[in-house]
Amino acid sequence: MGVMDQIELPTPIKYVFNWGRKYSLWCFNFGLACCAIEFIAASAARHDFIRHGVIPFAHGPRQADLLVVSGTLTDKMAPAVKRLYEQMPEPKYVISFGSCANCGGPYWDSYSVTKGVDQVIPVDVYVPGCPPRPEALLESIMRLQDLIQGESLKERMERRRRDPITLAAAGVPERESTT
Amino acid sequence: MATTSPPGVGLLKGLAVTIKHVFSRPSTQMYPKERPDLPPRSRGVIALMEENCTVCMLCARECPDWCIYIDSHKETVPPAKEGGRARTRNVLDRFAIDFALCMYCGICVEVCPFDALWWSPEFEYSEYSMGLLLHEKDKLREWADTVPPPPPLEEGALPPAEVADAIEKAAKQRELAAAEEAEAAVQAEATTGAAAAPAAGKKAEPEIEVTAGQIDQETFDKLIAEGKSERIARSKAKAAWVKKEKARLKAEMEASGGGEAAAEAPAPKPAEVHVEAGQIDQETYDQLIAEGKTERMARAKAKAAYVKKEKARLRAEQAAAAATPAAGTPATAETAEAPAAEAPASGAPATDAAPASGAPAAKRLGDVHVEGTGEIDQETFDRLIAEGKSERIARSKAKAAWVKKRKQELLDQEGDA
Amino acid sequence: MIELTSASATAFVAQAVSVFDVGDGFVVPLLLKLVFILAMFFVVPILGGYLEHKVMGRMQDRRGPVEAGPFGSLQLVADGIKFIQKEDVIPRAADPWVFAMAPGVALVPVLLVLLVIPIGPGVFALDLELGLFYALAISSISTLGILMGGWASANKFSLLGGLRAAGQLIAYELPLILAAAAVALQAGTLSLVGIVEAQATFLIPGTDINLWYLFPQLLGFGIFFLAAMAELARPPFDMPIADSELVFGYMTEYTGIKFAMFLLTEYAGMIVMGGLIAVLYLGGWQLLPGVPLPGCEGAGGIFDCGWQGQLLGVAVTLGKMMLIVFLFVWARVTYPRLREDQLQRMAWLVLVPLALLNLAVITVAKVVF
Amino acid sequence: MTAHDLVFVIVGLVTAVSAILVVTSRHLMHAALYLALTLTGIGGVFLVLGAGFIALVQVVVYVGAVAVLFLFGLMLTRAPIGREALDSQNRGLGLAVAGALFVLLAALIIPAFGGESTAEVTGPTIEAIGIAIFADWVLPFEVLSMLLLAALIGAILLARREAGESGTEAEVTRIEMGEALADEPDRHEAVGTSAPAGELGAGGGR
Repeated sequence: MGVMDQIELPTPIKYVFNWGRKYSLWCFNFGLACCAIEFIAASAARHDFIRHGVIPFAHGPRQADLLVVSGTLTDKMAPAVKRLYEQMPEPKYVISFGSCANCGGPYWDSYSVTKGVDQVIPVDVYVPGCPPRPEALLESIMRLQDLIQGESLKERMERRRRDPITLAAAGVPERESTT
Repeated sequence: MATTSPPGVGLLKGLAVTIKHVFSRPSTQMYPKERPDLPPRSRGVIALMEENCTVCMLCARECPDWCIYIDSHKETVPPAKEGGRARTRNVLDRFAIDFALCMYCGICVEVCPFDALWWSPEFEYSEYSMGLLLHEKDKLREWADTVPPPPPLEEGALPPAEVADAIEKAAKQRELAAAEEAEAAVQAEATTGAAAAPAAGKKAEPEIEVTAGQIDQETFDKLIAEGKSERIARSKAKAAWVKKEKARLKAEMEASGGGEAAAEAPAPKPAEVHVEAGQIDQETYDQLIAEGKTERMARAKAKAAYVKKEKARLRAEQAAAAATPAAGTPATAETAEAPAAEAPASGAPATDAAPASGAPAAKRLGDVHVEGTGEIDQETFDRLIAEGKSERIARSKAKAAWVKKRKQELLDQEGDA
Repeated sequence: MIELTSASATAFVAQAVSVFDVGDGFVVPLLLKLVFILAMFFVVPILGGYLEHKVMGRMQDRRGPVEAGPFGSLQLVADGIKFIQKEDVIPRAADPWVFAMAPGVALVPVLLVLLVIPIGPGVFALDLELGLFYALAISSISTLGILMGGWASANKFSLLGGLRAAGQLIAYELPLILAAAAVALQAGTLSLVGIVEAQATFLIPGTDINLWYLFPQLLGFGIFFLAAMAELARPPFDMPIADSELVFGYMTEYTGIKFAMFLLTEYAGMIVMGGLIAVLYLGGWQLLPGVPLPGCEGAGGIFDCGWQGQLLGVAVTLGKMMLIVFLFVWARVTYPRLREDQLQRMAWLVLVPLALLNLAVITVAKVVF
Repeated sequence: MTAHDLVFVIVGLVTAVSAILVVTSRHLMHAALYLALTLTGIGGVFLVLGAGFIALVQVVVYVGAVAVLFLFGLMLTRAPIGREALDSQNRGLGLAVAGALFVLLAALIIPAFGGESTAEVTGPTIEAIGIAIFADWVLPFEVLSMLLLAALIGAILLARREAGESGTEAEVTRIEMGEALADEPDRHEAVGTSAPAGELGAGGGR
């Protein structure tokens, strides 16, 4: 960080840097419900996402690059997720794993459930499913890697500075529905 | 740990366990290269056959998450006959499922009375934005192309009741149609015969089953060039391949045995294939004349044969043309019907052959009491084992077969007496 | 602290001027050696890390990294590139200077130890008379860095991790030094090159076959190996970073490049310990007991080598290092973490008495034979 | 000025500055860290003077053991995180002791070595040290080791707890608590202005 997000790097260097970020996603699992089991399955021998450079279970948020929120986020837990997210160093990425994390899922009208993690923290990739298959997580990781390979760190950080994290208090989540 | 072993042995045993795994094959599935082997009704994504939807709203109402959005309007259909009553029907405007919200319970698929909703095992549709997880009806329609055919019925199972009925009905109607055609040929008006194609006719061709395994490279390249995402291009290309393959198979089937195939898989099919019966099939005509038929009869039959052949040819052509995704509705409707026709096959339980032997006999069989003491019908057993069934299944089936045989014997004896 | 260590490094160079033959062509070989050592310092730990990933994967029925580079070989390179780009977070309550210097204080001593490890015939930066003592003394400075990091993070987990690390390192330093002392005693020298030479000339009576110190000092090897594992805080001795208890111990608050330096300390430490074990117990760059390296002459066929012999020697040493790393990983995958009291008990009640016994036996044998 | 002298000056300056910082630092942990730096610097000075063995002993004993134990003890007991402004108010006394020590050492060193301009920079070899310790000076060495052994045994004795000892210790605490209880009425009266004494008495001490 430091200068790297201030200046636009020359393309070859940017490519190498993006490549490094792409294949080194130390992953912090915020397992909140049943989806966490699928996440764990993805990290275990059969699916083994270390193949893709996702090092599972970074010990703490400080070493993590990727936060996977898997499960039902309750209003009581939301501050903890936000806090852990803020403890992660930039550049950081978030995968919302499963319907509950996407927008509350079956509990969308519950009094105690947050209607999606993206009300608390910005999300990069949404994985549908209840719970999604472990392969779905792998697919979303590859999608995230595509995103990382193509992105400009400068632009990302500018966007981050311009649009600070929106909170649930700001209103309903932004939906790009076509109605 | 046994108390007899000296200290440290346990530690060495642990090391032995881990080193053993270094030389064994890892159990990792290389996902992007290696696809998961999913059961055909895996709950991956919900597909919509728009043609089957009648906007009954059952799915939207039953959905526990309220994640199905349906809009429709009423349309007045002009009366079919002069002076008849105009009818209204619902036309689907919007059908959307929010997969960000969906809990994949499958209740919508269960309750749909017209088989408009299907499970597809596709699961690769994560998105960068949650809004994109709201799949509108065209997207849902695309998923329908990925719905695999139902697994084949267990060997010896009766076809599901609906299918059996349909086949029977189709056979009757075919006879009727043949007779009618013969008469209609007199007026040289075969169009009505084509229109009379029974709905059951569709159901009688589950032979054309194509599993979506490959993609149509041409379509794929084209879509990629159009700037579509790789994933969408792949799914469309897959659908195109399936379509092409079906068309090819159909064409092959019809080409393989002209009249015979036509009789087996009834040719009078979609009304779109319209053939003016103006000519006669000279070959058939000559043959019939040679057989000593009357000139009128031979002409009528030859005309019918011509219509049949011509239709087969046109359909084959159309199917080939429809292989591209841009093709019109006929081809789409055709593929949509394929799984729809097979629906009952998967739904109905594979019933045992026993009740098929006729109700009265079954009733009387049920009256007879046989004490099975572990005897099995060796013949059935051997047969099943030879077929590769597990020993346990073979044994239980063979036992059942023995009981049945024994009952039949007893009944026969009674009858003799 | 960094200035200090670099100052002592400069002092060593100054001493090298006096120790070595300051003749013509002195500067170029020294530069070459420095470049070589630096390259080793970055490449070999990456090699070790990759080995760890892969071996751990296979032992757990997985495949390990596959996508990054051919067969995932660039996984650690990608990690490094990523760490460069990460935000540098310094907690508000932390002591910024101590926090920033701690990874350096932990890492630089390991680099300095690499200077004296001979990895081939004539391939070493320094052949100090006190090589072994130097290696053990300098590596003890790393503890300071860990303590600094643990305290400066202003985090209770970090502090506990730092304390555990210090307690563990102090406890296991003793058996480590005692085991190494037995080797020095048998070899009659503290120079690491001298120890390799001594092993080349330590013959089975009546034959031409030499013996590595692994055989007479099997017990010492076991003690050294266990103590080295504990010094590096490798599982099953990873109480200082026990992730189920202390988040990440003294590294909890570290991000980006500083964290990478701590990580590199661990991997480079593995390499250093592997090199030390190879030199002390496995005959350094000797291919096999009694087999001289091709292209070499002189004592036991391990000196006066052409470039082929040197290259082969380097390969052999690296192979032995990797073997030790493999053993570390093997133990890591197999055994669960010890409890803190079990760890201290093992050091003080098992390893130290055994090391003393080993030392006594070797001394008696040395005097008698 | 040779490169050798330059290195000596640098190392000496670092050592001296850090030594001054040890006593002027207002933060206990910083002072301890500066002490570690000073001790390492002294090791560096030994090294530059050609006494490699002594330098390494300095590092392993003072930095690796003493300084680490220092930090260890500080962290276990106080571990002051964040700002701290220690001041023992003993500047005058400290200055006087340091000045007196400086005068004493200077008075000894300058007459002893003042005449020689530069000493030869050749430290003794490890063999020479070994022979010196184990041949010429073996008796003092053994006496020293006996002293260390005695210290070790003393430490064990202090740390060791007899079988019944924990009980007596608990009793001691109880007595202390009893005394505290005896003190309590006074304290209650002290706070009695803000809260009823009876209520506090019911809540505390039992």
